[in-house]
Amino acid sequence: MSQFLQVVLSGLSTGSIYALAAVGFALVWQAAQTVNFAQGEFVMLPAFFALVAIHWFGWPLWAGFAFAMLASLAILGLAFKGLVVQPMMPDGGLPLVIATMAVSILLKESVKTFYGAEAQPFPSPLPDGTLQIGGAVISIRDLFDLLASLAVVGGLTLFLDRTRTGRQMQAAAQSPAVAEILGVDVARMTLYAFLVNAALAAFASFLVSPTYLAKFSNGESLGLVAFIAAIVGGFNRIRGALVGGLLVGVLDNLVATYVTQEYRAALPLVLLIAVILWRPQGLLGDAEGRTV
Amino acid sequence: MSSRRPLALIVAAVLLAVLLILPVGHGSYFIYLLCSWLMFTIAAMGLNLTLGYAGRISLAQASFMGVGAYTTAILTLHGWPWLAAAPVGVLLCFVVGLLLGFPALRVRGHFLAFVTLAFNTLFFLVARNEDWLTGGSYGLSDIPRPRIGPISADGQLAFYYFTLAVSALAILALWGIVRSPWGRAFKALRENEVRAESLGLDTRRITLLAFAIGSAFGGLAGAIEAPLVQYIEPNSFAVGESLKVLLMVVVGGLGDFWGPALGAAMVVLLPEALRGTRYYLIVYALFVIALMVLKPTGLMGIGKTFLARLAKSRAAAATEAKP
Amino acid sequence: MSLSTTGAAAGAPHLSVRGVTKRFGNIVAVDDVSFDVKRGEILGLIGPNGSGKSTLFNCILGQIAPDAGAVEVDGKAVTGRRACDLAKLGVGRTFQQLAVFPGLTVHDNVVFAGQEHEGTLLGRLFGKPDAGLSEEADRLIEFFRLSHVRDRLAGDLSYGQRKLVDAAMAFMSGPGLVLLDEPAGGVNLTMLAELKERLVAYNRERGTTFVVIEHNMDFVMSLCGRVMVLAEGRVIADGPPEAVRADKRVVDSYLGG
Amino acid sequence: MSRRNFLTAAAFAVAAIGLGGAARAADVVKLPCVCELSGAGAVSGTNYRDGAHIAVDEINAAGGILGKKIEMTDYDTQTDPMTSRALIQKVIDDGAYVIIGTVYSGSTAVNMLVAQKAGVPQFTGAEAPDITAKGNPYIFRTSSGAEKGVPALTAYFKDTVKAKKIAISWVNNDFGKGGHDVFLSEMKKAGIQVVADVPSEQGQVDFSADVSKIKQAGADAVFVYLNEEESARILKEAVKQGLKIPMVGEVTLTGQKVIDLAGGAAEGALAHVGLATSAPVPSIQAFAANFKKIYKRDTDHNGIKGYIAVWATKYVTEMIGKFDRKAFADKMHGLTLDVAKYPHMLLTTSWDKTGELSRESFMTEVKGGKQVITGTVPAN
Repeated sequence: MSQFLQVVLSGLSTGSIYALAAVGFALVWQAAQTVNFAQGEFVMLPAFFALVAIHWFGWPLWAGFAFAMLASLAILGLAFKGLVVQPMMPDGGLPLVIATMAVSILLKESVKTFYGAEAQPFPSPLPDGTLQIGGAVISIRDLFDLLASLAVVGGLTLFLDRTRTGRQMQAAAQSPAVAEILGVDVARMTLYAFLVNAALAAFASFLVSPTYLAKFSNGESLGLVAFIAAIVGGFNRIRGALVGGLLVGVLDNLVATYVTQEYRAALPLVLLIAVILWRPQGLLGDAEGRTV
Repeated sequence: MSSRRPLALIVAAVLLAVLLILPVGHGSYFIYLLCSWLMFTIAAMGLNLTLGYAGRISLAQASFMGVGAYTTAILTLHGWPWLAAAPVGVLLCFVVGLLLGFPALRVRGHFLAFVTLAFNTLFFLVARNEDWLTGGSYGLSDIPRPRIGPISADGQLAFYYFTLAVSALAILALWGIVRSPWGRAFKALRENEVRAESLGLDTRRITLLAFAIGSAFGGLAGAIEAPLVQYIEPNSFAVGESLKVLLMVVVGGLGDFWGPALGAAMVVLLPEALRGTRYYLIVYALFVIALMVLKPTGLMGIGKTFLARLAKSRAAAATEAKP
Repeated sequence: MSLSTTGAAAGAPHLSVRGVTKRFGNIVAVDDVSFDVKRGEILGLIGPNGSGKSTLFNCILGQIAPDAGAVEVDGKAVTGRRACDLAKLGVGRTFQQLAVFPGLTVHDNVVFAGQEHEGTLLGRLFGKPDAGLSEEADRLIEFFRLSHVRDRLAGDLSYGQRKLVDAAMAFMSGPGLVLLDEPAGGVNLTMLAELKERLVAYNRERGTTFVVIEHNMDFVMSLCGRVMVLAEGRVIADGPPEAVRADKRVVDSYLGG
Repeated sequence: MSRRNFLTAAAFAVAAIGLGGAARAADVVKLPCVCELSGAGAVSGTNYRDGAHIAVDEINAAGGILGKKIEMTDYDTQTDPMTSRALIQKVIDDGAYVIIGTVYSGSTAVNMLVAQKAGVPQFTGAEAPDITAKGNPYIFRTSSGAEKGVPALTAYFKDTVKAKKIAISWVNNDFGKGGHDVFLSEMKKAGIQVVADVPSEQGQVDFSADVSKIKQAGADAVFVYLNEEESARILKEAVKQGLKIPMVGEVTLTGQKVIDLAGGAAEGALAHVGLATSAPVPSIQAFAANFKKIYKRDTDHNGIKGYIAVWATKYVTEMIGKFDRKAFADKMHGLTLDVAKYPHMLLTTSWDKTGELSRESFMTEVKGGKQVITGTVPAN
């Protein structure tokens, strides 16, 4: 029983990281109707912005995080949208998908070439301690990851539902033409979606890197899991992405513990195929309404 | 317009002649690169049929190369001749491709992309975990090269000509398919499925066929890869390789018959051209982004625009010269 | 200039619709609609926007499955059959939204429209590239006066030209029954006259039966021998154009609806 | 297709042919370095290359080999066996004297066939058992294979830990599988029961299931055969879940990189290390310090492997007195390079008939955030 609790708790904390990446992925999907194949790298990169600030510029920890957040907003939000997505928006489709794949190669190779190929330890402002919960152990960091993700997703949902800007963003994502007529600045709302995605990616990066270390190739598996989480949960709902992320994290651990280690990576994929074929709107998604 | 056909034939013959002479005097590395270019061209042309012509995305082409390669490797290691083993692999890919086509009847676009991507990853896991069949992560080595009658394709040059012959036949077959009514049906499916169905096209059947045929070409590429590298292991058929083949198709020019050959040439040869710079992957990625942003029709699109401009300026020059 | 139907074989109606009903959620798009179309007849189908005309077409043509009712072509039950099977029974159609293949040439568009009707799948793979239809397609292209754009991509043509291509495709397999969904929409006057003339000629020469959805009243009234009016999913009038034009309910449904 | 398409394709094809040519240099000896500079093996490959370049610079500064300067060009296999094979082919075409690389076993297993066929000696960094088991007379290791390294631990498990039940955590790729298979057969011979056999994915981030399985199985010790960052992750997870049994690895587990990454969690980890940068040998420590001075970072044992590969090439060539690949390979078999006479070998090193290497190795433990040598295992 304590083993069960242990792997479920650990799975929840890992899943919360997936969820953050998945939420951003869903936002970009909504705003630009594109699959961002570089989403994993978006989570990998901000940690290196912080490392550059801390180790190269010699800045303190908080300044490093602030710098990484700003750099992410500028590069993963502004530049990505302005230089890659925006020019291709009218046609979009496959060339855009290919372009995001190239972005993923670009980010990976740049980090490797200009910072290093090896995994890097990453500082955390959080203490190292652990908590005992009914025979299972959870580290304070894991618990914080989980709570922080819940808070972010909750806050984002409130923002989208309760604020004027949030509602405008939803309208712009659902039906750009109608929103335009109603006086919504669709271009601006799309930009907001990309900025929120960049901020979420940076946040996820800060959470994940102390435990999983910073490495140029970290995005490869993370990106795929984020897609799976978003689709399984239902990418037209933010809490769908959250549930999808947690579900994948927990199921992965349960399968590894009780069924098979060799095929642990297979279960999320089978789940993905099943959801796409029988419930393409996702477990929590609506069939018709494309709300964020 | 039938006047085009003899010219096309002449160009094809010249191209073939160039490919026949090309390796002479070059080292075996260059010949090896040519072989892998031909192999990727076949795989990419197959994907182009599914994606470029029929408009159904597949991110699983590497797994079909894997099915073809493993089948060929296992059978030839058991003493089968390549000529018997490769068709089995290709046929198997045809059948598996047919099955993978079923999701395409239900979902489109990004969803289909993810189903096929998931399939590719599942294939990788099976290839790695089922040691008894695939050799697991050690892979299969010492795969024999084909021998047809008394002629052995063991040497680098001999194997090149073997690959060239197989590729030429495969491309000819694909050419036949594309210009037959099937080719028209694939394009009709891509452009407007509902309309195609209302004109009597059984869109389900043609969708499945688009997958099956595209996959079979992937299988053939795999059947060449096994004796080319003489060693196969799961990582050669992972999702990343599928994305590489997709890149070839789109960079070359989606839905253009010769685009994949060009795209494959770029992906295989560019590292050569940029060798020596530490930044070649960065340069490569930037190039692809720029190409997609500025010219989504790919290299063939650039070539066509260029030729069209040339023709126009020539025509303009001709009219100017007249009076 | 009203047209009478050409004398065709008696017996079963060419198209028979019995009690077809289709609901979307709480909305009844098509409500218990029944009618027959005689061979060689030109039936106009009119009604305000949202009255269920296109849904009715889609139910007849197997694009969507009706919740209730039956459709017969030449006395054969075809309810719920797939569109491609109907095409093989000699039912052609055009679409409200433009439905040509923009990436194919006009010639290829028209050849494709005929190629799936004869022979087997494998036969088509190993047969001639044009499936032996090139000349017939050219005749039809000529008939619709499109010869000058034969080798252009359909996507590069003007709207009116594409409408003609669309129509040519519907006739390529020599269908006995053609359902036209707003053929006149967005077509300029010259082109419209041409289209009508072609349809009439087709009807006269081959006895082809037409069902035409159209908003352009002049077009409908001058083309069709019989007009049926749909409002809120129901048939509210059915008869010769003059009678329908005078029907009070029709006037109400357009003005009041 | 239209003729325009044909012409376009033809034009590009002709342009591509232009890339084919290559120039030849004159009075140098070519030691190409074919390594994993990108992809999964980038860390190992980069260290291997950089170590090799230190040796090249030293040798060239001292007059080269038999008076010829070494020319070392780097080739990136992208950790792809097929590419590695092509590149080995290329360097042979370009007149390689001896090939330095590759490091990954999967790649080496393929490309060594090409070098063998052409009769070009090759120094690999690979540690999988089957590399030297195939009777290839041109392949030479630069560190002991897993079939030598893992058995060195058997005595430790049997005599020091007195383990009855043991667990293994290994990375499910060709590297991990090599160690795993040798380990299972060793434990069988030693009569120790393997109670948990836990494979993990390369790049796996969550080791909670792995550790909880090991914990549940009640093992007396666990053998960890993972790459650096996965090693660090499992060490952290073990501390978190309170797994209090010896964690024992081969080569990587006590490396400086793992200590940096795992922090305090690495304390007490044990490993058998064939070539450690912290070995109590002055020449090795001097090399490690020199490496850090040049490249501003620490190297793992792969840096040493690349370094001795190049030096061995010089020593052996000068022994035979000519640039003769066949004679070189023949001389290597059964050769011992004594460090007293050949100081740049760093440790006395011997190669047997199969190209397998043997030399002194060490038992290490992480104490106070440093890798400490706790014992020496003689050459076997």
